Amino acid sequence: MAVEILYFAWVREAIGRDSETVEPPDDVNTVETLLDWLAGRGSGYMEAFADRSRLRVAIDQQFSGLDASIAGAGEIALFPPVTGG
Amino acid sequence: MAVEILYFAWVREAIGRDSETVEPPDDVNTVETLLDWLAGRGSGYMEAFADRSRLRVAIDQQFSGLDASIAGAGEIALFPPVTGG
Amino acid sequence: MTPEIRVQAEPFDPMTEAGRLEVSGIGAVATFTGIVRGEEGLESLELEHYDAMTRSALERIAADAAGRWALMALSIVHRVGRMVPGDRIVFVGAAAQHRSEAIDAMHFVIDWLKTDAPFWKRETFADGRSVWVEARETDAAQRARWLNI
Amino acid sequence: MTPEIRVQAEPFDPMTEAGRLEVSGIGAVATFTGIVRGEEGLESLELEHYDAMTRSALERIAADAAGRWALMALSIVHRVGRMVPGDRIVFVGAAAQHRSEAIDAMHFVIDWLKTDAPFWKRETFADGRSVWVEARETDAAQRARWLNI
Repeated sequence: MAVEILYFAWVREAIGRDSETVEPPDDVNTVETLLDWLAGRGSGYMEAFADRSRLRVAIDQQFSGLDASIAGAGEIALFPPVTGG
Repeated sequence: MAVEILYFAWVREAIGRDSETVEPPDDVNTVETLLDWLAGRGSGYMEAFADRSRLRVAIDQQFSGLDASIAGAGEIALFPPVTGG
Repeated sequence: MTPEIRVQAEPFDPMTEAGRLEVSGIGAVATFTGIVRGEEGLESLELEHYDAMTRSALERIAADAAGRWALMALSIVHRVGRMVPGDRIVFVGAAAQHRSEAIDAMHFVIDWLKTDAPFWKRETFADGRSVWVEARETDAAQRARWLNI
Repeated sequence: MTPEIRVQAEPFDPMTEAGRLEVSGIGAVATFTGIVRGEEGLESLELEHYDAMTRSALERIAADAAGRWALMALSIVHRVGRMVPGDRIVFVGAAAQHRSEAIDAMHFVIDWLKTDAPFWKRETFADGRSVWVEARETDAAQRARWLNI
């Protein structure tokens, strides 16, 4: 099923794009497995996802854990810890 | 020794004046004994000093306890708990 | 850092006061404005103070705050005299590099001003009653919170 | 009470924002303004955000605050895009009947905004360096303080 992936801040810069639509296979069903699968796309992805303790995720605009299911997700955003305010 | 006494808020209203200069005898040497001595001046004083838990004092513009010495004081202010802000 | 401290009969403008706090190098400004509430038919409020002592009491609170937090600007403005509902009574503003310093200093100053500065309020109501406001125990409790920090 | 929530590229004026908070019946207004510091030769700051999510994240923080304290007005204004030292980044203001409600709500909102809203800062320095700001552990600690209150 197609899902929109968004990248922000240095995740975006490492990957070189701010969004893409992907169709992960059925066994890619959590954020963790999605990261593994995306990392196969190139060195920018590997670099961005190397230290997962520095990655945060929002599924359909809700902060989630990296172990969260992505079943039924329409939009998944990957980014560093936030630094606003 | 002459000392200036100031009254504020309902203490001032009960006593009917905002200040007076008095010369207490030597054995009037704390705020407590000053209150006893002033109370002899009339019913307004007695009313104002009836409930001492509701009285506060400043000696020479410093908040003090009712048990404080008044030796050497130039200005003693008597008033209710403050309610600014 | 010299605190701006004023006690005045004239109205003040919190916007102007807040503008004064934006000095060079700060990262955070926190302000508090107290306003006369029109509850229970309040018509007016008379604010009495101990003129010879008020300023030194406020300076002491400001110095305590400056000793606790690294402040780059601090203002305390307090009105006295007659006010009506909607009027601003008090403004406290603090500026610092970091937010917790500015917010805590502002909070400390308004908490201590409530208990440690010689002001008294008399309220006059639409039905003619006129009463001196009683001090609230919660104010003493809020002051005390800062003693253990 | 409908919170005023805005995310904008244009500068904002904290004085105007504070004025909006002075609605009828309040006794207390507390405000926070965050300002770009020019430390270590900072030349500019670029604030990126997750447009589709930012507003809902701020609305959620505002709703949490309104659930905890009896607020009569609440504003959150956050700038995005390029800023320079001295520019205002963020404004949080709360109005309530009593001071502790207004101050605590303002403090809560800015603490949670730091950790729960999708903004990222990139700093560019006079020597040409340009780095993404790292999240601070103290921000997580300050957020956590509110969980037990």
